Amino acid sequence: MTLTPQTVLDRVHAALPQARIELLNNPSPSGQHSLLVHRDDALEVAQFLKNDPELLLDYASNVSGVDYPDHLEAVYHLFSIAQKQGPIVLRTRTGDRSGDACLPSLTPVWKSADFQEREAFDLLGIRFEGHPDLRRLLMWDEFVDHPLRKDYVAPEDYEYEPTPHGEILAKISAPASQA
Amino acid sequence: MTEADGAGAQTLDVSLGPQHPSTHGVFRMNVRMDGETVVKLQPVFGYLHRNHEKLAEGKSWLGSMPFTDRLDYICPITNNWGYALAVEKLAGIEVPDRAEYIRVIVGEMTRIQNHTAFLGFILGDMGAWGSALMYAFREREKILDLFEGLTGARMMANYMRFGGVRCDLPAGWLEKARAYIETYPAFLDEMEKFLTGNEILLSRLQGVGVMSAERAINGGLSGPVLRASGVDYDIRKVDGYGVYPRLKFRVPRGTVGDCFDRFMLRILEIRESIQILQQAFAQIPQGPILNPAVKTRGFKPPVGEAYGRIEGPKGELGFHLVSDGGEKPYRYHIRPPSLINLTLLEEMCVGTKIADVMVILGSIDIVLGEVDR
Amino acid sequence: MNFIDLLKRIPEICKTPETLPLEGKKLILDFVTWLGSLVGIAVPPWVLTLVNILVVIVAIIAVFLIMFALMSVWERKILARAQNRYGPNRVGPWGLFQPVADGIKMLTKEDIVPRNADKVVHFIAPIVMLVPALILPVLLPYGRGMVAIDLSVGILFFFAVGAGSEVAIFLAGWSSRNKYSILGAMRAIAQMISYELPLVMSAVIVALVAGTLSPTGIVEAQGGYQFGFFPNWFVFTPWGFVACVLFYFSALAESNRSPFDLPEGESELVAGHLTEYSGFKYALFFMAEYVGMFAINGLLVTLFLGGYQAPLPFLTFIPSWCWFFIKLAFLAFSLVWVRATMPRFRIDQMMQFAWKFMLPMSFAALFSAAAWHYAGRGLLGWGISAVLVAIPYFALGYFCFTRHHSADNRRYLFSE
Amino acid sequence: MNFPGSGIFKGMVVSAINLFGSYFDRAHAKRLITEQYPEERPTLPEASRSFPFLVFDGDPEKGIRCVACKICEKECPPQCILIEQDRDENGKLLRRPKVFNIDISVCMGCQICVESCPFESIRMDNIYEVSSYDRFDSLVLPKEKLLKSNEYYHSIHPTEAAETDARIEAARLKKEAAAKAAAQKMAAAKAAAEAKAAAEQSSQPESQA
Repeated sequence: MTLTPQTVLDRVHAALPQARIELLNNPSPSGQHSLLVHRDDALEVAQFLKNDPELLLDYASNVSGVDYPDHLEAVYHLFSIAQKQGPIVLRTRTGDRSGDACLPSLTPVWKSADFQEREAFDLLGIRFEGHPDLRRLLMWDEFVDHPLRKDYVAPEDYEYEPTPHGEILAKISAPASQA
Repeated sequence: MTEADGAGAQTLDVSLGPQHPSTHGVFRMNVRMDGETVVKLQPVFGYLHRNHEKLAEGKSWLGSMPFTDRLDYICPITNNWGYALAVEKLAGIEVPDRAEYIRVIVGEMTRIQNHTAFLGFILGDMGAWGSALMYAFREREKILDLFEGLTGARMMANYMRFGGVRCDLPAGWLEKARAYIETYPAFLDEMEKFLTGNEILLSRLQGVGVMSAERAINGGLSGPVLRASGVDYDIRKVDGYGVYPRLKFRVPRGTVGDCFDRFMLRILEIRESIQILQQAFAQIPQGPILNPAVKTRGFKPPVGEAYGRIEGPKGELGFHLVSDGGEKPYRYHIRPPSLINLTLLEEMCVGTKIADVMVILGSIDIVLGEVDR
Repeated sequence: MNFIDLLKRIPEICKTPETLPLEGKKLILDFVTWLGSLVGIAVPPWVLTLVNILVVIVAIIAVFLIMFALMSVWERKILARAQNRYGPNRVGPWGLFQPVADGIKMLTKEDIVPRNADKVVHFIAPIVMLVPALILPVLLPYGRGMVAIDLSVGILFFFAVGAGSEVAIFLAGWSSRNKYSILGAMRAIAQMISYELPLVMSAVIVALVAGTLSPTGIVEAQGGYQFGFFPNWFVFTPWGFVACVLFYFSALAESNRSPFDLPEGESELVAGHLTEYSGFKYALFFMAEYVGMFAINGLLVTLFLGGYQAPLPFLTFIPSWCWFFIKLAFLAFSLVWVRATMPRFRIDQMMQFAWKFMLPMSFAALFSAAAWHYAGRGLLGWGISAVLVAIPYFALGYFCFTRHHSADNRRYLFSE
Repeated sequence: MNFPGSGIFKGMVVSAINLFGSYFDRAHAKRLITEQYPEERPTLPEASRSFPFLVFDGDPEKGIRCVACKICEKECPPQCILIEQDRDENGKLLRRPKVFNIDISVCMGCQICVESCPFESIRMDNIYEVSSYDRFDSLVLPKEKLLKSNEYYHSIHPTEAAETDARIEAARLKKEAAAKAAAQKMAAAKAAAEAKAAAEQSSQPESQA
């Protein structure tokens, strides 16, 4: 069967009628429409997508976190190696951007999500519940903020590369005590 | 030296890296060893983290193109291609035929030089004193010279553009490239004679780091590492991007899934790439190299998102791009094959000797610029 | 006796290059006697003995250190050429002064001692390493009648002293307080003890056949030519060839050369026991390794390659001591050549190779040598002993290696 | 022929071939490809690029093509260009740069400034011996060091330079033609207007008066 978001959606609806899942339209010419799953049902749906003999989406290629003004999203690009089809785009949404930035981890289903979920946690602050080893991936453990968020403000003197342009030049030529 | 927690055995915790001769850069592994046998291995990343994705959000769409050169700096041109492909999907840009052929030519040459360099690197990881590495680099150098003649830079090519390539082939370049590629099988034969029969190499590679097909798929391995485990999955065939459907080539796959299969698969892939190149040299048409509809300055793709991927030399190189219709990407995410191929590193390494860890790491073929971005 | 007479002897000595070193030594002794007569005293015999010893020591150390210096640049040159590079060619003509530059660099580098190191042991380890290495060359016969100390149990003494370097490597590895160092030291001990066995076994065969443990005696036993042109070297007998190859590989392992450089194992253990050494101490280790390597290959020349004997009868006009060094240079070249070709063993494979392959093969060579001896040391014995080493070689090769690893048993599938 | 150890033997043969072969093929540079750098210099291919420079025609002061539009400053991915527009004595902005700095220790030679420049004024150089002990003085190239003549550009990238010149020439011709056409049109319009005025004058002389 040809895997399109619509066929996958129908199949999921047929098997898991209680799962809250909807089709999100992608206006770009790429036409990669995505399936938005409610986070409480995500693990169940993921298990189904991977194991269903018609779908066999056994390969979670890409996992990326996206920061939207009022929520964070984890986007999974799923492929079926058995059927050589894809991508099916699966998204889960957090409740908000701070206190409720939790999503279920899909690493138990697709091991390949391991590092990329850690990366999304590190850079965007999405807490993946059920992840076997949720630590920062790229930034160091003592780092406090999440640099890929849109509201992240980088400290100015942070590993700066001294360039002779403008105020940075003035800053480095000024005595250290004033800086 | 620490006592293992409750294990009762004397174990040794060693931090291999970030400064270590054979971690291919600033990769670090926290290894717990029982004697010389690895019982636990934890990769640590981030020593080369440059915030590539954050930087891209502050640049124009085209402005990220030179930065993709610096992802996997062994094969910058395929990185260019992956990004260009993703943006073309996002904005629905057509690419002229000649440009697609040029892309295939430079992309396959990149694959050849990456795999050749791999042969040298893995021998270095096995402790050979650099002979194989120097032979590999000797040939790689010649390909890089061809790249310099075409793109102006040996490594940091910055060659692809949305909807084509930046400049046309200079006069005589195609002949030079064709003549050079004709000499390649001879070099490869010599390399195989030098390496594949060597008893020490066989005993170092065979049976080491075995990975089953099922685990390889679940762990997201891609590229030669995935195919060595016996999975028939090549994005050039599956997605059929570019003009690959018009070219005849075979996809090799292994049967055991150990380091030796990964090693041999690279050699087999080089041979297939040579086939592809010869066809591409013969078929390349005349014509424009850039879609004239694409603007250099102020390029704005429509709102939406796209995931574009290519079969890079190291595996599936994907770009997930989200556009809000502006001059800058809203979100720019890279699926780096080097990083995700490391997911199963611990599974491969536990129970092997410390020297095998280096070989397994070498057989995965990572570049830290891409792992940490 | 006067000075002019001494000077006149120099061209005379030079006329017979065969005995040049020995006559040169005598000349120096006579020069000392003349010096004594100059100030009007008879030189006491103990002074002459002392001068005799000193001359030999200085000569051996000088020769081996010059060889070390030349080897360090030559090795890099060969390795570079095997890798299609130029190698050092900037310091002096053809890079010949590279060792001088290296020496200056090494001497001017900071001598770093880790804070937690055992400072005393860390300090003495390079010395413990160098001393046995410098004792070894004393035992080798460099030419006819040219051996510093002609011990009747020379081979035994050689191995006894040579084992001292293992202690030094362990001292170095343990005292550095570095995990890589201790791992390297443990590997070094395991490796050296394992390879000591085939090393000694293959030397024992030669000692049995030659009927002596004296290096000079062994070389003399290889004198003369079969059929008037074929040298009687032990390497040209089947058992001798096998023993020679075994000795060669054991010697590689003993001197930590590639592909047995596991203690240093730079791709996994950074530099093994040398990780925490720098500057002059590192240079001492380096020097000791090379001098030890020359010594053990000198022993190989003595045992199997006919020592100072010329390979063909009409080549005897070249002095015997030249032949020794020519053979040594050839061996040194082959060491670099091996290094340019091979990857490194893994620790367990290396142990397997020693215990499952090399040790049985050395026993096979022993039996083969016995068969050769009792079949009359002729062509018949040659054939029997060839069979006796060939069968175990192929059997062991199959059971230890080919059964497990082969490039031919792999299949690769292709999909269009 | 396969016996235990034959693989190693074959490998030794290959390394020996390379060892001795490297002495004999300096001429066709198949094996020994190293260039002895300070004595031997590479012949750079025409496409070779390193850092940007500014092209001028004829006189470095008057012939500078750059009009300080700051497009390259904006497009430069690593932000290594600094431009200040020149002003005349009255404070009026002039179409030429007063300051044009490129920090080549930051520049990554990506050529995006070249592509984005609409005035064909910034081009890629192929110098490569630029190392220095000083971070700022010699690696931040000011306008004076960046300015290089069009002849120099022709000497390093002849094909590209010829194309550029042809484009400029075509643009100039087009502009001239446009100007000519505009002038003609204007003249025609003027003539027509004059004629019309004259006609009007002649037809309605009384109203003019």
